[in-house]
Amino acid sequence: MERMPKWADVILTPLISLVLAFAISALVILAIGESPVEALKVMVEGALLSSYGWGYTLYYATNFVFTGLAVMVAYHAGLFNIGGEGQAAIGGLGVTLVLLYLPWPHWALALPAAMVGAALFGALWALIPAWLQARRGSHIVITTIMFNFIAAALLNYLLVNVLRPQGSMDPASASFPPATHLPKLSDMALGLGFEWGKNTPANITFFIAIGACLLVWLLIWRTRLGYEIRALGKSEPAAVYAGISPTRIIVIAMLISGALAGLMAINNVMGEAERLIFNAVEGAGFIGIAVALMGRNHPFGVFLAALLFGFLYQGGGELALWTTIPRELIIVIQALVILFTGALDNMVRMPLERFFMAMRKRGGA
Amino acid sequence: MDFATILQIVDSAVRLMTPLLLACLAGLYSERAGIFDIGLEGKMLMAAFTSASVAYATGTVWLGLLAGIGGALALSLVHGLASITFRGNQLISGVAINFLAAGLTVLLGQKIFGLGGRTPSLEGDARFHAITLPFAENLRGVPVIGPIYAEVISGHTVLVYLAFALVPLTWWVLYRTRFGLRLRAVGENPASVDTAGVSVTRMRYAAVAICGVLCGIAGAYLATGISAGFVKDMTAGRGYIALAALIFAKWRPWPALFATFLFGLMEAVSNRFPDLDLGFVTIPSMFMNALPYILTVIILAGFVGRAIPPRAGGEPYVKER
Amino acid sequence: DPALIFDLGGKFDKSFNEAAYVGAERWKAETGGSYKELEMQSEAQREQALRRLAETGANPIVMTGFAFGEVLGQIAGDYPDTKFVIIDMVVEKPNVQSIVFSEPQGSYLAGVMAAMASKSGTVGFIGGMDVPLIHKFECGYSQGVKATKPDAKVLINYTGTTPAAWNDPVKGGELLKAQVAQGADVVYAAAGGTGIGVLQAAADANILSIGVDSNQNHLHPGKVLTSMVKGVDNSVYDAFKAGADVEPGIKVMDLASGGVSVAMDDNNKPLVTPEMQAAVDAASKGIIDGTIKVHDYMTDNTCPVQ
Amino acid sequence: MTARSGAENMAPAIELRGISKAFGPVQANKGIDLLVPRGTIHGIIGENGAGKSTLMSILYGFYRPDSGEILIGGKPIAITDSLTAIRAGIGMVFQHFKLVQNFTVLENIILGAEDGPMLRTSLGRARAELKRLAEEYELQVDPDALIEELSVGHQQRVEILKALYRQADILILDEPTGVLTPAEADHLFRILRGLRDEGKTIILITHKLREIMEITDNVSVMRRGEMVASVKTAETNPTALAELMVGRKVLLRVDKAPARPGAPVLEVRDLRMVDADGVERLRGIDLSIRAGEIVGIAGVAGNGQTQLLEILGGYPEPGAKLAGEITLKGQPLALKGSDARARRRAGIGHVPEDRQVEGLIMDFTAWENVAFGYHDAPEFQNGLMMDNAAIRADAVGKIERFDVRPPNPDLASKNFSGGNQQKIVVAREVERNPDLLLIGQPTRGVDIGAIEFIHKRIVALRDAGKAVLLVSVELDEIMSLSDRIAVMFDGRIMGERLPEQTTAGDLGCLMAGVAPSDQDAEAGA
Ligand SMILES: Nc1ncnc2c1ncn2[C@@H]1O[C@H](COP(=O)(O)OP(=O)(O)OP(=O)(O)O)[C@@H](O)[C@H]1O
Ligand SMILES: Nc1ncnc2c1ncn2[C@@H]1O[C@H](COP(=O)(O)OP(=O)(O)OP(=O)(O)O)[C@@H](O)[C@H]1O
Ligand SMILES: [Mg+2]
Ligand SMILES: [Mg+2]
Repeated sequence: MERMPKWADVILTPLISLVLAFAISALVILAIGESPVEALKVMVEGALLSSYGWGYTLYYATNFVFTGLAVMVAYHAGLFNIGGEGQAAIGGLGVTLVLLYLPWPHWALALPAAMVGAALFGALWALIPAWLQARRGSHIVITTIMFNFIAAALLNYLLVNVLRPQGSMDPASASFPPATHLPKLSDMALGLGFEWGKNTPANITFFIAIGACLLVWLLIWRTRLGYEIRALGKSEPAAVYAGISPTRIIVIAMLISGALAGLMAINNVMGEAERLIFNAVEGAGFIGIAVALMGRNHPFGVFLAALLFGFLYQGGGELALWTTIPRELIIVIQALVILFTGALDNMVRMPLERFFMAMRKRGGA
Repeated sequence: MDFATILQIVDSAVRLMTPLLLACLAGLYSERAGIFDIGLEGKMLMAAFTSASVAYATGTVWLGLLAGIGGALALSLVHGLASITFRGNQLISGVAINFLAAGLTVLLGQKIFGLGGRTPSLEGDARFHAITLPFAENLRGVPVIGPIYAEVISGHTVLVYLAFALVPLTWWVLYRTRFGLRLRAVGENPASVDTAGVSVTRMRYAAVAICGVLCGIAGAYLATGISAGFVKDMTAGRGYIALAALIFAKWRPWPALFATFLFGLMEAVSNRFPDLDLGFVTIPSMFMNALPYILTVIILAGFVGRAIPPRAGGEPYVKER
Repeated sequence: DPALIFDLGGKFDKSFNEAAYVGAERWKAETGGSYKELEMQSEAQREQALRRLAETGANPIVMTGFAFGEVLGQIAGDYPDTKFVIIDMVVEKPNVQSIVFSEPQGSYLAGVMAAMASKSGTVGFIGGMDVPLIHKFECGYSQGVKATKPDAKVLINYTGTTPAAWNDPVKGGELLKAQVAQGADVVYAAAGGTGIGVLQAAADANILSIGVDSNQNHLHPGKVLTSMVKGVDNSVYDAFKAGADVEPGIKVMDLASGGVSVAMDDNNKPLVTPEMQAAVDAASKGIIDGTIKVHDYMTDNTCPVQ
Repeated sequence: MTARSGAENMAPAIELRGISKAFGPVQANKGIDLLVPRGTIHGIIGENGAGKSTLMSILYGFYRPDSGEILIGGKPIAITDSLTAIRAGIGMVFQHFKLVQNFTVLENIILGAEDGPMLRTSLGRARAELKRLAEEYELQVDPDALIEELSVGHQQRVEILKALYRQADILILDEPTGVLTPAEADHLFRILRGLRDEGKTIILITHKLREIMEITDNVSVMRRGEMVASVKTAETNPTALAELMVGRKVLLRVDKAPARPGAPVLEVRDLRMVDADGVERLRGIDLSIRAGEIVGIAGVAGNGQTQLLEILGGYPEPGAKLAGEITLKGQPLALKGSDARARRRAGIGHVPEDRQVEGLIMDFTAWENVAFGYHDAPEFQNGLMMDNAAIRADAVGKIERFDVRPPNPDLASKNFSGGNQQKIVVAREVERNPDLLLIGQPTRGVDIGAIEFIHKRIVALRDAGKAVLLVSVELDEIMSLSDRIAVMFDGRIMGERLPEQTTAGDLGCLMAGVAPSDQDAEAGA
C-alpha cells in the first residue's frame, strides 16, 4: 500500500518543488534589484512562446537527453558516471573524424556513420574507467572525473596541433562538408509546408534523442541485459548468486553509458556547429547528472527534465541577452531547481503524504 | 635536477596542496559521518568570495576568514537540511550547491563591486602574508636541513600551518575522542548510534558543520592566502580533486595528507616543466597539464585498489519508511 | 543603435572583452547615445544573437573574438543592410569590417622592455589556455627579448587545458613563483583572470610583471613594468562613432596605426629608464618602417626563436 | 522470584497501555496492553509481521508510539528516544544486531556510554568491567576483536554485554536464538535464568515454542498487530499456542514417509577450498546424495557450510582456490571460476542462506524476483525482449500455490515479511523441479505456519525423486527433515548419522568438533 496516490508522487511533488524553486529565484532577482515578473516573462516568451524559442529549447534539451540517459544507464548498474562531459567531448572527436576524413555524398549516409563514430568514441572513453572499476576496484567517480580533464587536454592538443586548419586562429577543426549538414527541424517544417523555428539549431537529432529514450526504456525494463544491469545495481551478492558477472555488466553498462554521452555530439557538433570546437559540450555532461536524478532515472522523466533544463537554458539565455540581468542568474535558478526538485523533494513530499493519509483516514472512517 | 630545484618544487607543492588538504579533511569529516559531499567545490568557492569581500570591506583578513567560514557553513547547512533532515539525495544536493555557489558569487560580486564577479585586489592586512619561522635565515647555511627548513617549512601563511596541524588533530579527534567514535559509528551504522542513545541527526549535523568550517578555511586560503582577491570560478576544480584525494586516502587523515601532497607535487612538477623534454620526444604542455590526472588514474589502478567507503555513506538514515 | 556582443569570457574578463566595454562606454559618455550589449552564454547562441540583433535593426554590430568568425561568415549575407564589425578575426564579406591586431608587434616591444629591465637575463611568459592566439603574444615577446639580449632565456608556461585556465589566479601565482625560482625577474602574463594572480604574485615577489590587453599598470603601481595594450576600446569607439558608415574590409591595428602599444604612464614611469624608452622608440620605428620584421606565429604555426 | 518487598517493588516492571503504532498505511500495533512482572522471563510469540519487533522497539524508544502509555516500575514515563529507555534501565538486543562491524568489541560496548570526552578513560574502565561481566555471566569475548571477525553467537554476546554494561534491569531479546546453535542457545538460557534470579526482568521474542515452554514464566501471543492472549506458561501447551498464533491448527511435526533413495545425484570427492585471504575453509569434503533423499548438514555457522553451498551453486568467492571433484548425475562439474548460470541449467536449484542479501533483489517486485536466476530461461524470452507477461503469469501461479501473502505480484519484495520473502525464494527454486536442491537455513526467522509449509514442499520434492542438500543450524529442523545427517566442523565432515539413530547430544558433540567415540563411529559408518 502506498502512502499517497502515484500521480501525487510523480506530478504534484515535483510541481510544487518547482514552484518553490522559482519563488526563491524571484527573491534572488529582487535582491539584485531586478523585476522577477519581467524576468519570468522574458524567459517564458523567449523559450516557450515562439517556435523560435522552442527551436533552441529543443536543441538544448536534446543534448541533455543524451547525457541524462548516459548517467541513468550507469546509475541503474550502481555506477555514478561523472564522465559524461569527457565522453561527449570525445564523441565529438569521433564525429569529426568520420565526417572530415571520409567522403559523404548525403547526410542520410553520413548520419548513421557519424552516430557510430560518436557512440564508439564515447564508449571507448568510458571503457578504461569501467574496466578499472570492474577489475581493479578503482572508484569510478574519481576515474571519470580524471578522464574529463584528460579529454579536455587531448582535445586541446588535437584541435590546436592536428585538426586546426593552417592559419586559423580558432582552436577548431575545419567545417564539415555541406553534404553532411543535418536537416534542421525548421527545414523539415518547411518541407511540410509551414514555417517553424527559422534559424534555430534544433535538428533531426531531436528525434534520435526520442528514439534513444525509447530504446533505453526497452533496454532497461524489457531486455535480459537491462534486468541484469538493474539486478547488479541493486545488489551485487544477489547478482553473483544469480550467475550474473559483475565485471561483464559493469563494462557493458559503462560502454552503453559512454556511447549515449558520445551520441550527444550528433546534436552539437554535427547538427549545430558543423565543426569541432573546443569545449563544445559546455557542461551538458554535468547537467546530465541533474537531469537523470531529477528524472528519477526513468527515460520519460529524463526527457521531461531535459526539457525543463532546455527551457532554463534558453529562457536564461534570453534573459542574459536582452536584459541587464547577469547570466549567472540562470546558474542560480538551475541550482535552485536541482536543489528543490532533486534533493529537497521530501520537504514537499512529507507534508503531502501526511495530507493524503489524513484524507484517507477521513474517507475510510 | 638539483637540490634547490627539488626544494622549490616541494615548496610550491606545499602551497598548492593546502586548499586540497583542507577540503579533503572537510570531506573526511562529512563522509565519515555518512554524508557524501561533492559540494566541496561550491563551498570553497562561496568561502573564497565571502572571505575576500569581507576582508576587502573591513581591511582585516581575520574577519575575512570568519566570513569565509560563515559562507561555507551556510551552504553546509543547506546540504545538511537536504541530506539529513529531508533525507534527500546527497549527490544531487552537492551538485546543486556547486551550481549555486558558482552563480551566487558572481551575482553578488557584480551587485556589490561591479567588477564582473571579481573583488578588488586585497592589500596589506586584508590578506594573509607568509611568515618566516624563527631562525629560518640563520639556519639556511646548515647543510640539507637548513635549506629544507628555510625553503619548504618556513615562509607560508598561517593557514598552511593550520592545515598541516589539522591532520594530527583530525586523527586524534577521530580515534581518540568520544566525538570521533560516534562520528565514525554514525557513518558505518547509524542505527547502532541511535540505539545507543545518541542522536544521529545531531552527529551528522556536527560533521557537516565541521566540513563547512574547513571548506571555509580552504576557500579563504584561496582568496586571501595564496592569492589576493576573488575571481569567479577560482576554485578551478580543486573541490573535485580533493574528493579524489579523499577516496584515494580511503577516508583516513594521514593518507589524506599524502594524497593531497601527491596532487600538489604533480601540479608543481608540471608547472616547473611545462614542456618536458625526454630527449627523444617532447611532451606538449597540454599533457603536462593533464599529468596529475593521468598519474592519479595510474596510481589508483596500480597501487591503491578497492576503496571501501563508510558503509552507511550516501544513504539517509531512515527508521520508518 | 549600435550593438556590442561579448564573447564567452564575459564583459569583465579583465581583458579584451572588458576593453571593448570601456570603448563602448566612452562612446556613450561622449555622445549620450545608447547601445545594446549582449553576453554569450553558449556556443549555440552566437547565431541567435547576431540574427536577433540584426533583425531588431542594430547597426553596426560589433563582436569580440575569433569564435564569431565562422557564424558571421554564414549569416552576414542574410543582412546586407547591416554592418558587422568583428575583432580578432578576418571575415571577408561586403558588409563586414574585420579588425585584427598585431599582437606580435606590441608583444615585441614588451619583450624589448622586459629584456632591458631584467637583471638576471631570464624573463617569463605565462599564457592562459594553450591556443594559437596566445602563441602570437608569446612569439612576439620572445622575439623582442632575443633581439635585445640574444642570450636571454624566456620561460614559458600555459595555465591549463580547460576554460578554467582563464580564471585560476592561484595557479597563475604559482606559475609565477616557479618562474621566479628559475631566475625570471620580469614576467609577461597573457591569461585573462589568471593574469591577475600573476601580477599579484609578481608584486609580492618584488619582481616586474607586464600586463596585457588593457592598461594594467595601475594594478600594482611601480611593479608593473608596462602593459601590452590592444586598442580594442578605440576600435569599438570608432566603430560606434562611424555608425552605419563603418568601412567594410580588413583593418589592421598595428603599431603604426596605434592599434597596439606598450602603456607608459605615471605608474610605471620610475621603471622606464631613458635607455629603455629609447630602445622601445627605436624598435617601434624599425617595425613601422619595416626594418624589423616581427614574425606572426599564425602564419606558419612556428616561432623563429626557441 | 526475589524476596523483595515494598509497594514499589510489587509494581510490574513494565506495563504497556493501549500502545498503537502505524507505519504509513500499515497498522503495526493496535491498542496493545502488556504487563510484565518484575523478575520474570516473559515470552512473546506471533507470526511474521505480527508487530512484535515494533512493540519492543517502542519500549526501547527506537520508534515513537502514536498513542498509548508506558509505565516502568509503576511510574509513567515518556520514552522519546533510546537514551530515555537506557536511563530507565531498559536494554535491548535487536533481531538485526546494531553493531558497528569494523569497530572492536570494546568500542561497540562504550559507544554512547562513554565516561567523558576522551576515549582513553572509558576504554580502560570498560575493559575492566567487561572482564568482570564476562566472568560473572560466562560471556567471554575478546574485547579487541573486530565485530566482523566474530561469529553471530559472539556478536550476540556483545549485544547482551552492551545492555549489561549500561546496567539494564530490563532486557529485551528479539529472536535471539535464530542464529544460535543448540549449545549456544542452552548457554544463553542459562544466562537468562541467572539474570532473572538476580531480579532482572527479561522479554524474549521467539518463533520456537520449545523455547517458550522451556524458559519463560509467562507468554503473550500477538496476531496482526493485536495482543490476542497472555497466559502463564505452565498453564498452556505448544499446540494451543500455535493455534492462538496462527488462528488455525498447525502440525508441529514433519510428516514424511521413509526415503527410497535411488541413484547418486551428487558426488563430492575431497573438495578443498582456500579463500582469498589464504584461510583453508574446506579441508576435504566427501559427500554423496542420492535421488529421493534429503541429506542434512548440521553444524555451527561458519564451519564451511556457506562455502560448500556457494561452490556447489557455482559461485565460489572471488580469489578462492579450489581442488577436488564434483560430479552431478555422473557428469563432472568444472571447478574453475564462477558459473551459477550453468549450474542452474544443469539442474541445481539453490535457496541461499541469506534471502535478503542473495536470494532476492529487495527492490524488485515479487514477479521479477520469481524469475531471478532463471531470467534467461527460454520460456521467459520473446525474441530480443524478455517476455514479462509470461514471467508475471508464472509468478502469479507460484504466489498462489505457495500462499504468499499478500498475493500481490507487483509489490516490492522488501515489503513482504521475512516468511513470505522466503516463500518466494522457495517457490522459485522448488517449482523448477531441480535434480538437486541446495537449501540453506530454509526457515530462519520464519514463523511456524510458514515453516510447516516450507517443510512440506521440501519433502514433496524428495518424494518426487529429487536430491536435497539441507544446511541448517536448527538441529530440530535437521533431525526432523533429513534422511541422513552429516555434521560439519572446521571445513570437514565430522561424521554421518541417521536421524533415528542419533540424539541432539550426540550431534552437538560432533558439531563442537569432539571426535566420536569408537562405538559412535561404527554406528555412523
Ligand atoms: N520501520 C518500519 N517501517 C514501516 N513499516 C514497518 C516497519 N517495521 C515494521 N513495519 C511493519 O509493521 C508490521 C509489524 O512488523 P514487525 O517487524 O514488528 O513484526 P514482527 O512481529 O517482529 O515480525 P517477525 O516475526 O518477522 O520479526 C509489519 O507488517 C511491517 O509491515
Ligand atoms: N524499515 C522497514 N521499512 C519497511 N518495512 C519494514 C521495515 N522493517 C521491516 N519491515 C517489514 O516488516 C515485515 C517484517 O520484517 P522483519 O524485518 O521483522 O522480517 P523478518 O520476518 O524478521 O525476517 P528476518 O528474520 O529474516 O529478518 C516485512 O514486511 C518487512 O518488509
Ligand atoms: Mg521482528
Ligand atoms: Mg523475523
